[in-house]
Amino acid sequence: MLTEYAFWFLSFVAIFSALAMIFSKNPVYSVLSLILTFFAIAGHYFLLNAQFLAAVHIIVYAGAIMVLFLYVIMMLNLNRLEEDKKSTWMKFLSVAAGGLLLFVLLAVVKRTDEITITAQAANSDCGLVENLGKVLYNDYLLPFELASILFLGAMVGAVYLSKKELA
Amino acid sequence: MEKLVSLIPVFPLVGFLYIIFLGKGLSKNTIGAIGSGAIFLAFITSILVFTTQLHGANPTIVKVIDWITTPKFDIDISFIVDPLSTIYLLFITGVGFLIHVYSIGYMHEDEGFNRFIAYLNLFVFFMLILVLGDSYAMMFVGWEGVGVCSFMLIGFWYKDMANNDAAKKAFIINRIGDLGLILGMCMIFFHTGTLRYDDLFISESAASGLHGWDLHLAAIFLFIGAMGKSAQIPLHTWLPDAMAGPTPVSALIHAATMVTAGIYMVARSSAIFSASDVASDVVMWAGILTAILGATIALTQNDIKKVLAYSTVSQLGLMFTALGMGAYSIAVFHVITHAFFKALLFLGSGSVIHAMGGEQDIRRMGGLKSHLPITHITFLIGTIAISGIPPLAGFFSKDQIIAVAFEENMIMFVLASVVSALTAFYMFRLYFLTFRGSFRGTHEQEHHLHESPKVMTIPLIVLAVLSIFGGFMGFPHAVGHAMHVPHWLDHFLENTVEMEVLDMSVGTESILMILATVIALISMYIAYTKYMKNGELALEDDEITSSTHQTLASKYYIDELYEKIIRRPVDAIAQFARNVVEPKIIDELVKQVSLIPSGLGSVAKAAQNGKLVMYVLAMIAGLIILLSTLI
Amino acid sequence: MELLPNVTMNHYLLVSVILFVIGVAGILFRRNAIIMFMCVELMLNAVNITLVAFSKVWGQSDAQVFVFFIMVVAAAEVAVGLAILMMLYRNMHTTSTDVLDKLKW
Amino acid sequence: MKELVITSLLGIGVLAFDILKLRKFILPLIVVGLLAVVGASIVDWGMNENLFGKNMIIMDNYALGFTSILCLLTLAWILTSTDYFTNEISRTDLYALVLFALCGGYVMCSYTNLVMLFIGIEILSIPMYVLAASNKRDMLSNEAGFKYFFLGALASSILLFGIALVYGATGSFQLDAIKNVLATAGSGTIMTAGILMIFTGFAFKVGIAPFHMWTPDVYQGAPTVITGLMSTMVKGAAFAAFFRLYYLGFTPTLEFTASIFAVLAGLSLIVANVMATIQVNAKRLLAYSSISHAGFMLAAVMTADSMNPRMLMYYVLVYGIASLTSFNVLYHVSKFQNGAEGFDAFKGLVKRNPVMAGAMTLSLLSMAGIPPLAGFMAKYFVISHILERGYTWLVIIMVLTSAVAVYYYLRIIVSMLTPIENAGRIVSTDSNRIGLLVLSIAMVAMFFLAAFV
Repeated sequence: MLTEYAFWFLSFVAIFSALAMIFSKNPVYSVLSLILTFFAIAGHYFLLNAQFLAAVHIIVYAGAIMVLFLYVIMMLNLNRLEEDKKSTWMKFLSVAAGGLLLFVLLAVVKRTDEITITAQAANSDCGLVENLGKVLYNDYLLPFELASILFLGAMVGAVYLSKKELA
Repeated sequence: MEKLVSLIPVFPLVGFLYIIFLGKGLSKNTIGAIGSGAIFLAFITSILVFTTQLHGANPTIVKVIDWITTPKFDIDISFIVDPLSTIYLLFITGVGFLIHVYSIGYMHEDEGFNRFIAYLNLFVFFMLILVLGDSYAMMFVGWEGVGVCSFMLIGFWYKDMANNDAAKKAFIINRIGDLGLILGMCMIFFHTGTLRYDDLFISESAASGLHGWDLHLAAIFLFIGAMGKSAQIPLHTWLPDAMAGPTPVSALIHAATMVTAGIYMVARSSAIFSASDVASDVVMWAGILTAILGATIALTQNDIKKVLAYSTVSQLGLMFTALGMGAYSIAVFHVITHAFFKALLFLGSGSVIHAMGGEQDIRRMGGLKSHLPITHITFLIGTIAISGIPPLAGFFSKDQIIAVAFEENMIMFVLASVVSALTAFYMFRLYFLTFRGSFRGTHEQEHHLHESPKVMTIPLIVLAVLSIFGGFMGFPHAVGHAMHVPHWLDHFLENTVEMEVLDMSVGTESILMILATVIALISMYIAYTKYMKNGELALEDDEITSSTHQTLASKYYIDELYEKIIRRPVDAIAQFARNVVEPKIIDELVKQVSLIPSGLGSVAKAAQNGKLVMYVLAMIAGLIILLSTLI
Repeated sequence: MELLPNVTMNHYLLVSVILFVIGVAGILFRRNAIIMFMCVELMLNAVNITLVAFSKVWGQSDAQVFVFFIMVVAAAEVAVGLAILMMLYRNMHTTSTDVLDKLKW
Repeated sequence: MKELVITSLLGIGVLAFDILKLRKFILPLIVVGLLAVVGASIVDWGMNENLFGKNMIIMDNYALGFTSILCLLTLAWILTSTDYFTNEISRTDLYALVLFALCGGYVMCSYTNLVMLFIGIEILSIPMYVLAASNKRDMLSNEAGFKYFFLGALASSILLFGIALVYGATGSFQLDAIKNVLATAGSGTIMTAGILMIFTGFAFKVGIAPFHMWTPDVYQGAPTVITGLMSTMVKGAAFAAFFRLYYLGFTPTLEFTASIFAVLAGLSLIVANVMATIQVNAKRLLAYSSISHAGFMLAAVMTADSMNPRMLMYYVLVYGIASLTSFNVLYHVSKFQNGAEGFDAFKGLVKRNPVMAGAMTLSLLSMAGIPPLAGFMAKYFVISHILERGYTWLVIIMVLTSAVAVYYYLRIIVSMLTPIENAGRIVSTDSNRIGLLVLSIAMVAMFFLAAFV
């Protein structure tokens, strides 16, 4: 019963702070709201028996990625953003697009009854670190290695873009 | 023997490659010898292949290589040997050879000589592919190839912007035609599952899979292709402009061979066309209208090559009229005789232009008879032949078109006779103004007048002989039957194309022949009185207009214009077709059509406004639409 | 398909879709590059929730491993994205995407 | 597998050589390395190597064929534009980025698992974002880089949502497992929604209307040399992945999705060709032309169940060669005229650099699909398969838009033929000249080699 309340609470927090993120005028608040969303999502992971993932999620997102955002905002000194200029019909189009997307996606995903599990009974241990490790270092060894190429590429690229021209 | 056919296109291709890649250090004569030698070898081989078809039609498919194999559909490179293709082979390589030889003399001083001979070889190669291919797909390859060659040769003197424009125009208008051909091919393929003549017409008649409006549409699309290549209304406008190319090009491509590709295609598809009365009527009417338009415009042109160009348009129109009436073999007959005398006339005009130092305006010529004896005689023969005076080649073929018209459709008969009369008139006008009377050019030009070298006159003589005797291959049926002279060509083509059997008594046919001759002679006499008796005055004389006015029945809306044309000969080149039909109607139409994309473009432009949010919106909208198909 | 007492797969998909759409709406509403960028991160996390929920449904670790890879990619994207953003700021002195309309039509 | 290892080591090697001040050896190293990759693919041919037996990637003939094609296109690209990289020291870094991107391309044509697909796409895309923005002081390049990056990230997240839904419906990321589920249980709403969202992500990557709008902007803004790479290697890899997805995995859904593909292919053809006719900038024009080719290739994907993948390879190679050539010539032409990219920049090119003018003419005509150039056969293969499917209307759109395309390609050709006064020669390096000649010959030769496809 407690978990059920936890689900509703975390969902509410996640959605509310996500909304706060997009509506806040101050980008620092936006970042903080997003971090709050991420914490709520981590809570969901915890509820879903993905404890290790929840920890990694907090470390990577809240600890690294969002700090990077915050760092950039501080460095550019963007305390307040200039007002966005938007025409009315553009606003209308945005609302319409968002609303319609929500509508069609909800219409689609409500059909979970179609998912028929034939394989095995739910294995609640799948989120444990040893199971994850086995899968990652056995089946997913190749993508794991390839991630290093991805990072190397991103790193070279980021350095290339950031370094001063030697002109 | 039939296997030799695969060698025929190889000769010009090798010639082309050799001249382009290895021809740099060679002398012009060597290049000329290689170029014309290649065509000559092709000609000899063609004769050998032709002999296999002489005794009874015996269509053979010679497979060279498997080319593309896709499920349900494969194309090989293979050639068809049958009477229709071999007879085309003969005159393409034969006339082509003569024109190559002639070009050696004509282009000798040009710095682009090597390039010119190489292009001519390439052209012959593609033309051979066009007629030899055993399917519409192969024909299309040749079709596009000759188009490209024509484009390169019209713009041969590319330093002059006008030539480039003419080349571009020819290319673009031809693309419109090609579109028709592609659509036609698609329809045929869609309904029959094959593009090979063998399956369509010969061994099993897959063409019968087409019927009703599918058939009509397919035939009309094919005909649109033919319209582009063979310069029929309203796609005819490129041909006169194409005269910007060197004269041998006009002779080879724009009179004797490439422009007759449309006729070839319709004759090849005779089974389709004869099954579709709608398409046949379209062909017939487009043909006769083109014939009249071409002939009337030719009356007023003062550029020697333009007269011949409009005359070509007009003659092609007559051929299509014959096709439309179902007389496929007679159209092919006219193609052949026309190739002889029109090549002769063009080469003769080239010889005149050569002698005049590049002058093309017949008002500044005259009296060339004594200076250019061989050119004069051969040109006269060509003129008589095209005018339809017996017993020269043009008489037989044109008379048979008129005879068919008499049987089939009286309107066509009258119109074709009028075209025939106009032809005789403008051709003799051309002849008199050029060769008779006294010289009207500058002294310097007069001083330089000279007969062309042998390398140019010999082809003229050969073509003149062909123009005289070429007509006997198709001696009129009834009269011929009475005189025991067979209509050789009809027998030859019997099993290849659909036949129109003329059921005509000897008397009717003789009367028609005499009538045609009389019409031609009267026209000739009118031209004579107008341009010889009254001498130079004829050029600007108003009075004679009225008599010409009488001759051309007032049915034609073009008459009024004709008045103006005679009154203002200086502006003669800027004429009806060029002033009204072309810029106002056709160009305007093209312009209007081109507005469609720019109209659509401005809508798309509004979305593509550079704003990121707009692009995101487009993506999300796309996603929403995709997903909404699920609800 | 109950994942928690009285909480089914549907509920998780609902949360995920709402977060995903909030991300899209944020991109459409805001002109600031940094905020728009954060919205993309939010969308990625919406996907992650779905994956983890499905992982529980199917009792497999694969989807959770995939979430790791998504985090890896997100980190790499952030590194490059912020580098591009900094460069943009150096040249244009703003983080508003409204100025980015030199390329059009 | 060797291919991946060689190329990634090559990328690292380039970085190392750069640090060790051995810059002049970088180019030979890359050439040798890439040739080794082609050699390795030939050695591996037919072996269906499946690394560790885990079904992450399988180096089947499909993968090896595309690997060699991508590798050869990249090699040709590097050899024809060496001057771009040697002019400025810092640009040698870009070589490493290209090689890393190439690794992503290999993964994209050999994956058998949706996780690998996603990682492959990202390995390819992230260096491309940087390359698009690589002209750091040029505002347009910045703008292009940002738009490409941002929309790319958005498309990735949509793609991911799709993958998540497909996983939810099938419980596996493996293509064969998904195919089994689809074949036995059919596709429900969630499954189809996932497939459509994956499709959206792909449609973005390859530039299919209405997800194409970044294409002209990014192609125009990115440095021309980079655009050349984007329209050849990147587009080729994206289509390889796209086709593979429907060839190995989603085949049973084609019945349902084919009509969507057809509509979007038709839309792309119309939008791209209409927009191309109103362009004044040659680079942007070529970008629109690439969208119209994407329409053709999408039509090829539509017939993934009946079409021989070699035909798609042929299309990718033929279009890659033509577009590589045209962007390369454009790069040199605009480089010598202060970055001018209008049609006027091409004036008198016949005289100023005949090799470039010839190669450009051939490439444009090949893209227009005029025989005897390879582009004709490429389009022909697609059209013949579409006809078989009964999408006559799509074929009509293809033919009509091709006719329109001739119009705008001819504008460039005519411009090249127009003489101008006192124009200097456009100089090019030896490797560029040889490269363009080889590419030109390939464009004609491949027309006749179509028999072996």
